[in-house]
Amino acid sequence: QGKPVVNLQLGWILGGNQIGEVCAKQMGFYDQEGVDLKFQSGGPNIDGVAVVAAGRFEVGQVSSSPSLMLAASQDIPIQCFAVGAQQHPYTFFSLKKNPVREPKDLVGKKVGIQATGVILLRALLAKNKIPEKDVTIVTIGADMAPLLTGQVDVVTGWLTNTTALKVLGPDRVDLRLWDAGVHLYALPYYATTTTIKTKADVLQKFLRASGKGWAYAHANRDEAVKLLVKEFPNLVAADEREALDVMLQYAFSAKTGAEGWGTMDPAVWADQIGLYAELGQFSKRTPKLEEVMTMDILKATADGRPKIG
Amino acid sequence: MSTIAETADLLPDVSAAEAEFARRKSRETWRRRLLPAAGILGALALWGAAVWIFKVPPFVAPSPVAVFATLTAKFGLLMENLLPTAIEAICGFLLGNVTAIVIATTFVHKKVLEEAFFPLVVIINTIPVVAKAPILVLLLGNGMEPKIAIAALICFFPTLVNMVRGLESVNPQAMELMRVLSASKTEVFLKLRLYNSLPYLFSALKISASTSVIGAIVGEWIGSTTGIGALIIQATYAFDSALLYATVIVGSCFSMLFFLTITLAERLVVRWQAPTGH
Amino acid sequence: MSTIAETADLLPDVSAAEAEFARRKSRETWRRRLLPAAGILGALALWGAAVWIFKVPPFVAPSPVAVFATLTAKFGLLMENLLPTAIEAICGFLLGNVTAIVIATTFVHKKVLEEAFFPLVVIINTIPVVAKAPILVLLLGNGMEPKIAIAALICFFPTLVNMVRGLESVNPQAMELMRVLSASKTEVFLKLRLYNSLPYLFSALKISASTSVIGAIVGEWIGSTTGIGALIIQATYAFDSALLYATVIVGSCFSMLFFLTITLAERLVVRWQAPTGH
Amino acid sequence: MTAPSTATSALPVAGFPPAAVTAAGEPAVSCRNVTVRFVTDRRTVTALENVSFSVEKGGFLSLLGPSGCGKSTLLRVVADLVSPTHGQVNVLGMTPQDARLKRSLGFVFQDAALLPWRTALQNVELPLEVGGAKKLPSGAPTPRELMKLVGLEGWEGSFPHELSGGMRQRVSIARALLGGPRILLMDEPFGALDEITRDRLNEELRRIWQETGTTIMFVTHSVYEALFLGEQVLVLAANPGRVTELVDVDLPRDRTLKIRETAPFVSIAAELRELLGRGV
Amino acid sequence: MTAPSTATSALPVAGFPPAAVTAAGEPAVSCRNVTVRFVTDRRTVTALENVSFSVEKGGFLSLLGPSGCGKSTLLRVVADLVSPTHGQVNVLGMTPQDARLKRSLGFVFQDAALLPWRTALQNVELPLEVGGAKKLPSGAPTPRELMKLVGLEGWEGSFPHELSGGMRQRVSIARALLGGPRILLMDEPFGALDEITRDRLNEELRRIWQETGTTIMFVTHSVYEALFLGEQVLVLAANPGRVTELVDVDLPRDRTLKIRETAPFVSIAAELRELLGRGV
Ligand SMILES: Nc1ncnc2c1ncn2[C@@H]1O[C@H](COP(=O)(O)OP(=O)(O)OP(=O)(O)O)[C@@H](O)[C@H]1O
Ligand SMILES: Nc1ncnc2c1ncn2[C@@H]1O[C@H](COP(=O)(O)OP(=O)(O)OP(=O)(O)O)[C@@H](O)[C@H]1O
Ligand SMILES: Cc1ncc(C[n+]2csc(CCO)c2C)c(N)n1
Ligand SMILES: [Mg+2]
Ligand SMILES: [Mg+2]
Repeated sequence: QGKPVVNLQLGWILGGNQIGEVCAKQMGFYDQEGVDLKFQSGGPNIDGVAVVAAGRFEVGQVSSSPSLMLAASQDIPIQCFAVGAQQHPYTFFSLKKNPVREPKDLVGKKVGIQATGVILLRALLAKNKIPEKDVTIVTIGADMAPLLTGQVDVVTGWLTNTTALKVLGPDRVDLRLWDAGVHLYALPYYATTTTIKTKADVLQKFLRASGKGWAYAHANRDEAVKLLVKEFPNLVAADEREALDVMLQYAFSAKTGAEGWGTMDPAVWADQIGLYAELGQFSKRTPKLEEVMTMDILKATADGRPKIG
Repeated sequence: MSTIAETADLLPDVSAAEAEFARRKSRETWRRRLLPAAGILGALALWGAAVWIFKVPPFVAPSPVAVFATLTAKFGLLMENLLPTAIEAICGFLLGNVTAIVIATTFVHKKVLEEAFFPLVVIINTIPVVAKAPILVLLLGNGMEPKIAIAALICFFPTLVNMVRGLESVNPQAMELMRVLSASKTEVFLKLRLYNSLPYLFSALKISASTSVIGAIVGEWIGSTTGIGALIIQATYAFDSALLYATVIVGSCFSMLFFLTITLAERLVVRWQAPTGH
Repeated sequence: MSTIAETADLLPDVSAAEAEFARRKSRETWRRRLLPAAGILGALALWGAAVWIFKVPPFVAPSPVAVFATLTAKFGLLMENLLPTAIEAICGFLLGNVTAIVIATTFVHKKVLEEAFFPLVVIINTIPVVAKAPILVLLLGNGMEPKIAIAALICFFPTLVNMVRGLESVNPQAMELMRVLSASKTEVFLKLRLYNSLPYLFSALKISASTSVIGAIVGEWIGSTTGIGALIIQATYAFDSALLYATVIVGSCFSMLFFLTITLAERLVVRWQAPTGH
Repeated sequence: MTAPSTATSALPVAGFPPAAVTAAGEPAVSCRNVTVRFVTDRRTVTALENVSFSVEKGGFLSLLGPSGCGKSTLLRVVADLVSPTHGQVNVLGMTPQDARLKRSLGFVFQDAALLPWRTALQNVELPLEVGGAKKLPSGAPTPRELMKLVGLEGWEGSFPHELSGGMRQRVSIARALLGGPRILLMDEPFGALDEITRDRLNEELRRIWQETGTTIMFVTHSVYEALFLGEQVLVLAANPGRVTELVDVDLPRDRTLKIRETAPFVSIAAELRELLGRGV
Repeated sequence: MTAPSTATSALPVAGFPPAAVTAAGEPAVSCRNVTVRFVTDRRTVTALENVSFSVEKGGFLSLLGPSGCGKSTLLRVVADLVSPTHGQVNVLGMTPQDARLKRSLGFVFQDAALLPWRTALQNVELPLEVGGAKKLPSGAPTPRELMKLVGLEGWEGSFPHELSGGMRQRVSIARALLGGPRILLMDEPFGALDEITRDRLNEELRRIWQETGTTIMFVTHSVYEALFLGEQVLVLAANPGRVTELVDVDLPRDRTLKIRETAPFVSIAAELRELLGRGV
């Protein structure tokens, strides 16, 4: 066929977070743009950054934006060129009987959090001027049971992960990281600087088609879930349908209404970099903004991306 | 003593002894079939009782009833996901064990290599999958290959250790016999060492049968959308404990079948040993 | 033949033979010390060469030089993190192996139990850590205990399989001797089976020495702030490949030391075997 | 010292049980119609067919017969190592199992059956560490004395693989003698020994038997040995293993090796040869 | 059939190499000042000290000596299984190693050394599967014929653990005879056999030796056997293992078992006994 293949290396297994791409693929949007998309799954034991950076696959997506800042700080030549979620859905969950509704409620609480999430909590505390010693941090695995069994008062997770949240029941209290003043992106797309320079057209085609896919999912939610489950039969349609509504609230915002799906704000990035630098997260050096992200692809596709918000 | 009378006397007796032997054998076969089932049922009962008595909430451990319901409801899905994992486990099992046997053979024939490289093998064996993952994906891509490689790596070490021991611990008498017959190293290997190593090898294979499945599952965590491993991640992060348990049980049952196959193979291959113990 | 002349003739000769024996022994000891070092240096050189020739970028695999720099620069940090992992690995090793030995003993003495429960053990062995984690954390909390439990679980199976075989495969002659002496089961166990199982046991312990460290590392992934496992997650998350490799190397070297300790222990315990092979 | 010369001192024998006080003629071992069949997947071997005999308390029965006629099997039946397919076995008025559990038996196996991880001396000491009786009767020969008896003084610390075939066999004899078993089952114990050691041990065994009243069943291929030692000789034939004849040895109780050249000895020997030749 | 009677037919012997055509008296095996010491962590044993002797091609040397005097060790030196600490060994004009590599040797070990995973017949066939010569010389006795020779017809399919001690030993004899080795080293091969089987195999061995010109070194504890079979008898003494005397056996070349009752036989036997007694 001769169509360039775009391998999308995920940071996690394929799921509802990629519903737009799945729709685009199934609806033939990539074909129309003249590219061929292949999903490359990630998982707990691999985030895919090294694989993309080494040039094996063209495009990558990780769960959260800090990964890309940290990668850039280690001289890994990748840049973010779009984001899938305008706000990070990372959330601190507690129960009504011992609620954490705003940052100051964290004082005196036991927070169960993954080793890699600890920095997010520390960022939150720093932003809200709460001394770290006032909060007990318990590193736990990917598991919410400790909250229910009373081992901790707070656990963390993604608000989009509606299936998991059902376990917590109706008494759940949410405190979003974003609302607590820590502004991170979720599901950022990245590629190597070389790819961004030399294969900008392919990335543009990818981004335009993906945007169409997300617009399709926004407009045809039941259809979209059907397509998702067809692509990936392990998923449960009902759960995904529920999750989709939440996910779309993150994929589209006022900003996407103006600038189109996938857009991002350099200021938010600069803010993130500053916050991480402050917290001493860059062991090697603080990356420059232009090393972490580029608006080039977004600008070039400004007209081709759906403006929903 | 007249031989004719004796023979007449003797014949039914021999067949009686043989009948008794056959009866004992079939009784044993049945025992070997029923007891494991009993053990598993007992464990299930224990699990159910524990969940019921201690009112264990489903997010800690679901009840066997819920798991069974999921097992039947999603049977097709589970089997679809078992297939790739089973292929990876079996290929990894074969690859890992064959490599281990080859390297053990080399080590036994060139002691210097063993002394130089065994510690290195130990080091390599302890490298966690996360550290190897990028290299594996870069070299082998994102298909079944890296999963097979991980399953093979995890099988490799126990077989190597056991096999080196099995090949080395030959009876000195038999070794002298081979020497007198001026047997080549290959012949000593094929006619003596290999047979001698069989008990060790089968122990290792039994271990591998179980660990290769784990290897395939862990391998799927470096990137896979299908397979028991992928389903486990999905169920874990969706906190679908019934599905998680059902998936784990499917994987475990497969590895048990694998184990039983090895046990059976051993019984077919090793036919010469005098029964021991009373 | 006069005995006096002969004795005079003979004495230097015996001491010469003994001196030769001592010389050979010390040469062997040195070989055993130097060869592994040579093997490891060779592997390091190979790694360095591969990185240099193929211009492997550091995020795929750092050069040994960079890793060595990190190793020395962060030596204190690495050692601090090794300590909890080492404790978990060793405790897990002890717990897992002792349990395996005890269960193997039970199985050997009560065949029915073996037949009923071995498949169950296989099933349990294949349950991935993620599925066991909630229960372990609930039962054992968030300290070292669940990590030790995971390390123990991972050691358990190979030792069980090998140990059952070692305890069962006693020489039928020796078994008859014990029977004639009306030895109790305990005595048969202590005086015969245990010794007979030593080669199998030490094989299993060698495997365990390596896997218990993996177990501790994997255990730390269910939630820990210190330890090799925690450091690995941290280094992976921060894309600090030099630190990741340095951490992995520290863990691997520890497991190699552990392995060598077992090898040494074996050499001290098993002194009676006729040297085999030529 | 290796073999025969030095260790000639008579041993204390106090440890052995006193000579049978029960009515002479009461059987220590008796078998009635014992049949043993080994069934495997491929074939059925009748190792013993309808074998009956008895040995009185304090008796000495030699077993003679062609290779494969079931001599070892017969000793194993008595020692409760093989259960007969048919027939009754009685040992010291008990079942073989009870007799075994009461540690009434000493067994010298056809191959030495030494534990490779124990030194020669530790192998001899094994019976003191297992089973019921963990202490030697006072005055009984100690392991070291028995090592000396079998001509292995100085080899106590050697491991089995460092010993010659005959030395291993002697270790196993010393082990069987330890503690003075009431019944001694010996399966070609002197087969790998040179004539001089063998003659000396023949005399020692005869002396021990006389002084202690131990009942002995002794498998040998040597007609001379069978005759010199035994009060009775059970001649077996092969295929299937069966009794040809039980021959009473009408020789004086006090025997020296010289007896082998006397006329009655030679004539019984010839008779035994005849029986052995016929039995096939 | 188990033991002696049936398999009396003489064997074809074409497979054995022709009787030595070289000048009679040329040595097939010669040892000069051979000393063997076993050093362990605990002690040093001198198994052989300054042993010199030679066996001419087509010769038959019996070895006699007390248990532990180094007979097995001497055979192992000749077979290149043990390297002497001192001294020269020459086998068929070569080093023992070359002789071994040329498959000139047959060895009957003191313990049968059968492979437990092979049936009796497969054990006998082993030499055909390993080493250089993988085909029997035409007309040479086949494994089955050798099984018959040692009286084990019908037991071909049995595994070693299903055989009696003597049967196992006979399997190992059959194995050593396969292919007609130029030098046959036999370490107490008939030790566990009954007299009748033993006598028959003695005669068979003597016949094979005469017809084929094989050189034989034969360890035994029986003075009779040593004398009936050997053209020479090497008497060894123990501690350290050393040569007491090399006795030439002045008996006719054609011998039947009857010869054991002749005067010259009895007188040499007495001489040997004397030497054995003195050597200690
Ligand atoms: N591997 C070994 N290590 C140490 N000592 C040994 C070894 N092999 C043999 N010996 C010693 O060498 C001596 C001679 O042994 P060898 O087996 O040759 O005796 P032998 O004449 O065959 O005796 P037997 O008639 O009892 O078989 C013995 O004292 C024995 O202890
Ligand atoms: N475990 C077994 N399985 C099958 N057959 C056996 C077993 N043990 C012994 N036999 C058979 O039983 C018969 C008698 O064996 P046994 O060992 O009692 O003979 P034996 O008289 O001691 O012979 P030898 O003098 O050669 O030692 C033999 O034919 C042997 O093949
Ligand atoms: C879509 C998605 N991606 C990653 C994770 C795993 N995870 C949970 S918390 C966390 C660290 C915080 O960013 C990570 C990586 C998930 N559960 N869902
Ligand atoms: Mg026998
Ligand atoms: Mg010997």
